[in-house]
Amino acid sequence: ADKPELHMGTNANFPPYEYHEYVDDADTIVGIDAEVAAAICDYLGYTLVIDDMEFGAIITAVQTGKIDFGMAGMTVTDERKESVNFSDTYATGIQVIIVKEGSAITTADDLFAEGANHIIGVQESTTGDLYCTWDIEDEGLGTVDRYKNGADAVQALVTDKVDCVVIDNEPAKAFVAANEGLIILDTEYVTEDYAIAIAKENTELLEKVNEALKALTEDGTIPAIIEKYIPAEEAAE
Amino acid sequence: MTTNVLIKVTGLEKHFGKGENAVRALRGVDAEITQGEKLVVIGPSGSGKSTFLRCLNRLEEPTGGQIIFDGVDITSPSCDINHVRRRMGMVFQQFNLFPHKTVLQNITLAPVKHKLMTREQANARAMELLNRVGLVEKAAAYPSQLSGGQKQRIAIVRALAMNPEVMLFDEPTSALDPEMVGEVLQVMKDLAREGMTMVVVTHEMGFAREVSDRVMFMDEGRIVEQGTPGDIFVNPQNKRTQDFLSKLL
Amino acid sequence: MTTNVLIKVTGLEKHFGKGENAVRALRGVDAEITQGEKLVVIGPSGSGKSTFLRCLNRLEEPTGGQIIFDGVDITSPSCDINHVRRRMGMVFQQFNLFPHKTVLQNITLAPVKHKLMTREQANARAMELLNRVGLVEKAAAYPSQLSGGQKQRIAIVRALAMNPEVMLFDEPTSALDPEMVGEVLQVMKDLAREGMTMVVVTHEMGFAREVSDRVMFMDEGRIVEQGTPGDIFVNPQNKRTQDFLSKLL
Amino acid sequence: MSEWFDGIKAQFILNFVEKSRWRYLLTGLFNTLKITFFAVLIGIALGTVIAIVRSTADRNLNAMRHGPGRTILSFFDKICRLYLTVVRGTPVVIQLMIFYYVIFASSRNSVLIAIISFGLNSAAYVAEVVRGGIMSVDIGQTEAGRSLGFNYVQTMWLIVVPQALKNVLPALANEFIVLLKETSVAGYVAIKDLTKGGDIIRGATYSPFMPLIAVALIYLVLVVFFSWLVGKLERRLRNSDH
Amino acid sequence: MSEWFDGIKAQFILNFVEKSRWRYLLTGLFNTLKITFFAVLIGIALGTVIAIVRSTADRNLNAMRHGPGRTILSFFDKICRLYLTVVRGTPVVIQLMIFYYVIFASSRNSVLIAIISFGLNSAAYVAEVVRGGIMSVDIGQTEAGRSLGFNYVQTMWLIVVPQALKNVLPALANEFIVLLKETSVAGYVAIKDLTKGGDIIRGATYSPFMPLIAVALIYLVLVVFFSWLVGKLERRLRNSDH
Ligand SMILES: Nc1ncnc2c1ncn2[C@@H]1O[C@H](COP(=O)(O)OP(=O)(O)OP(=O)(O)O)[C@@H](O)[C@H]1O
Ligand SMILES: Nc1ncnc2c1ncn2[C@@H]1O[C@H](COP(=O)(O)OP(=O)(O)OP(=O)(O)O)[C@@H](O)[C@H]1O
Ligand SMILES: [Mg+2]
Ligand SMILES: [Mg+2]
Repeated sequence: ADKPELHMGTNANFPPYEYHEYVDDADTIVGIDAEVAAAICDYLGYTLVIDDMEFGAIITAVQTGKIDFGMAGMTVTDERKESVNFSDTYATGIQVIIVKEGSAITTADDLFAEGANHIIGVQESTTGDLYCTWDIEDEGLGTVDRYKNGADAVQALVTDKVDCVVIDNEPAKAFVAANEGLIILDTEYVTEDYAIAIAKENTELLEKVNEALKALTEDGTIPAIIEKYIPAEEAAE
Repeated sequence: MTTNVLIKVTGLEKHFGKGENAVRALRGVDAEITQGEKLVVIGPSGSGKSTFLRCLNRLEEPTGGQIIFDGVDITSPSCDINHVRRRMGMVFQQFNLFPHKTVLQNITLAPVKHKLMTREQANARAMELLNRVGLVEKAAAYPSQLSGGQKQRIAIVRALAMNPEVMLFDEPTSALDPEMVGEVLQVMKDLAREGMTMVVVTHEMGFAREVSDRVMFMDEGRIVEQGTPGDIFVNPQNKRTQDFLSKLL
Repeated sequence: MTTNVLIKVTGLEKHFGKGENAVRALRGVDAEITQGEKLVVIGPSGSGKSTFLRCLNRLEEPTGGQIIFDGVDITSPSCDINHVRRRMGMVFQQFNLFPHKTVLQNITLAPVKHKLMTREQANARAMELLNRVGLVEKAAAYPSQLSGGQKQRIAIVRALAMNPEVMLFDEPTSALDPEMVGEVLQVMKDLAREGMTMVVVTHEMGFAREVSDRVMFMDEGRIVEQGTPGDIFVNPQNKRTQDFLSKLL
Repeated sequence: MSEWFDGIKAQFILNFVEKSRWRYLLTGLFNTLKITFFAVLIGIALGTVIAIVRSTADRNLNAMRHGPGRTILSFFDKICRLYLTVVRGTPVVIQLMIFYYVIFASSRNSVLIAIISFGLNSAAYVAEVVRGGIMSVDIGQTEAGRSLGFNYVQTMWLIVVPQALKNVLPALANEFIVLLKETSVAGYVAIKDLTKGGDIIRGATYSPFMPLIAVALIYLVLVVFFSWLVGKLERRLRNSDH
Repeated sequence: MSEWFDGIKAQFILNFVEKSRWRYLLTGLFNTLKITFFAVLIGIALGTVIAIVRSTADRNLNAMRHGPGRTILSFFDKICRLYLTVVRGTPVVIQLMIFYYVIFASSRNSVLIAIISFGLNSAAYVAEVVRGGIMSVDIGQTEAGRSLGFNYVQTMWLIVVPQALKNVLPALANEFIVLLKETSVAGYVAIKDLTKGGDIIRGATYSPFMPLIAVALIYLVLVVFFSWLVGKLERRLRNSDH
């Protein structure tokens, strides 16, 4: 019990990677990231503490030392690498496009078509937000509406406030399952690697985390966690 | 002649408040005011003079009794009091000019909004009336730029602009500095001479003597005594009238 | 004997405001107040009586001149005026009791906070003083529950609780209903009899005659005339004093 | 020192110059002003109507005869009271979300939703201000209006309300300043106001300091400027009587 | 009708009963009350200090002799003015973000950050209220205090401020209600207040109506209840003189 604490920052409105659930009468953050982080801490001899914060605050919080690492289905990008170090990849994420059934948008290319003018819902500061901002809004091909969390963006799609939502594949599946009349387009927006963000100075922790990831992948712990949240038959589909 | 009666008041009652604490401001007042008559109402403070006057155009809602104006029962629920009021001018102690409007706008507002005249007609009529009271050059001024006497003269003009059939005055000179009382009384005298029916609550006994056809003395919500100025001022019959006048003169 | 002088005022000036519009409330006042003396200050409204009194404990900051209290120059910047004030009691026209504290708390607040007495000592002293002014039973009351005369007596007790060497009174009875003036004056007379040094601004000529050792007449910021009550009231020398007294008596 | 300055400069370029990020602030500012301005208009208009109903009821309901007029007035008075209680009893951001996700769920014009939502909120606060203004107009003004044959609504509209609004003009202008700050929560529902402009930059550059301070400074300048205008207006009104 | 009722019931179960989701509202409510309560305390404490400095400066600065006392007072007065301008010139949500992302960037206690941030904001508004209260205490009270040998600070502390605070007590209690609503933006920085509690449920169930209305109702009940308490307090104070 007197193991040192390791603080993880995340935005817990992002199933199945992290979300709130009452477990044994306590408000708990569960999900792939939460369990992988717990396994890493267990392996390294730390007690895990999860801080729920705005997604856009996580990188800053890592930089300032408010948290020891950030783990929020976070994609490695060059910009982010300028601010923090990233661990090895522990999962692969795909940014997909959710639309309403019968939508005029049928492939990712429709978003970039000449003269396209769609409203795209995203979660503020996620890679989906960044890519759409660069590829679409900055090119004058549409508007990006940035919501505080993915669920709000999906809610906006349901009520036709936006034409589509660009978001990570796994939460997208959860969202589509929960809302009738939504589909995920077959063409994905982009594929990317999820990794753990750690402060530049803290190379020691980075090495330890990488070591843990390697060991836990080899002994099957991490694949088991992913399998638990994303059953294989579903992943194959 | 009954056709001559412009206003007929019967059994007028006015209570403020309800139940035991009610103030009985008017306790059964009967009165007739004939066409062209100049009636002056006098009486001690709190006797109900203002209340009586304000009941005549229903600024105070009577609690009981009847008021017939030009053959119409204006206390009946079916009567459109707004139309009746257009035929009765009222002048207040505190002038009550509209401070956000110029003199001309004060005068023409009602005739124009009520579509009694076009704006041009109303303006012309206003200038004519202003000329009569010697205030033509104040047409574009705001009330705050006028003296008390000028304000009251404008208030009279504003009421006259509606071509009313009767003018009601509630102590029109009481709020004025003494040197301004004369100019307002002069306008009222001119008006009387032209034959306007007038009901005037005032403490100006000189005016009452000179102008009025009848003086009505009220006390405690009742008409105690009435008659010609000669009768009332020279030969008051009632003890209370005598008391009141002796204190005043 | 010079050792006898408790307060020595030299060339006291007080101006309110600056430059041309300054009000020159005191225009060079010289005065000596000896131990045990009862000085009454009279004069027309605006003559500077209050200003003079309030300069003595520097509630008003003098513009010029010097005030020596018990050998110490209290107008010098190095003087700790808060300590000096503890030795001077002040009673105001408007009582200025603290409304959020009981009578007892009003009286004991300063002695206890200044650590001059323990709370027990202060309470005992307060009850003794309350007994003297006949208000023991009001110890637990709040000021709002007292009459004006009672309030002023408590205010005097509050000042006395500090065991001051001089008491300053600024028209202590002017805000009282006439029937309460007597009870306050009685307390002041008792105090005088016990030998307290007192400076009293008042219009109560009876009190001045009976109690004071010296009467000082001020006008336009200057001491115009002073002397025993006999001299001043019976034989005023100065024209302005005569005028003032003739209007008053 | 020069190193520190270089750091600041680099931060500045990263946050505002690069990729023309300053434009997020500019469009955000524009939206903030737009929402504030139109919301204030709605607030004043609706607030005045509520104030008229409430003050009419307060003054006349007791003395009125029973009848349809009284019933109607009493009904509207109750509606207005309910409106005031509900709007003043809940946070504006909750109201905004209810408008965004529930009432106007299928509207895409989120700026318009914000305008309506903040406007309806503002109305509840403006109503109390205007009501005070109406109550401060001498009752003689109403009597003069009525005795000229105007009905109650005409008297209110032509005579009482213009004077009441003039009396409370500085307070209403101040409502603009209050709303300017209040609209900063519009980003809660993906509206691109000034605050959100800063958020977008922050999300892209991961440097919170510059964007937040820039946004704060812009608000500060706006508030100081408008407060100065309101002060001027107040002094002018005090010096004129009509 | 019964179908409609079944729908409502299903929605209710989904949003509040299933997975004990009502507990998000409960912990949120608890945090909201905690933040509001402590923020009000900070607001009143700091606001009172600012009010004392400002009113002391307003009353005495002109008449004071030149010297260190005057310089110090003038310095603190300027600081206070600057504080008031900045805090009242920027939206509370921006202040909250600056505290969250910049000033306390390395603190993990976000509820504490919210308390400090809302408290410092509230102080700027409380200061004006308390200053009014101080100015309304008769100057004779100060004179009586000074003539008993108390220095200025003692006089303020023992005599003037207690009376001033009593005079403005209802206004201060009202500040609690204002803050209660204002803290609803705490969710902007992921603090789990009442509003955020509703957001979490909404994020899990995708039905905006129920959670939003539930949150609004809770706020409404709180505000109505506390307003009633303030009204009671006001009536009681009016009936007692000390
Ligand atoms: N709005 C009101 N509410 C309650 N009582 C009123 C009201 N107006 C008048 N009264 C009362 O009715 C009585 C008659 O008042 P009224 O104003 O008619 O007297 P008055 O003869 O005009 O007196 P004055 O010479 O002072 O103007 C008084 O007792 C007065 O207090
Ligand atoms: N705080 C002040 N600011 C400006 N002028 C003042 C102030 N206090 C007193 N004065 C002026 O100083 C002059 C003397 O006032 P003071 O109060 O000493 O007169 P007083 O003799 O006590 O009169 P009273 O009998 O009316 O109390 C007056 O002209 C007064 O207007
Ligand atoms: Mg009258
Ligand atoms: Mg005096």
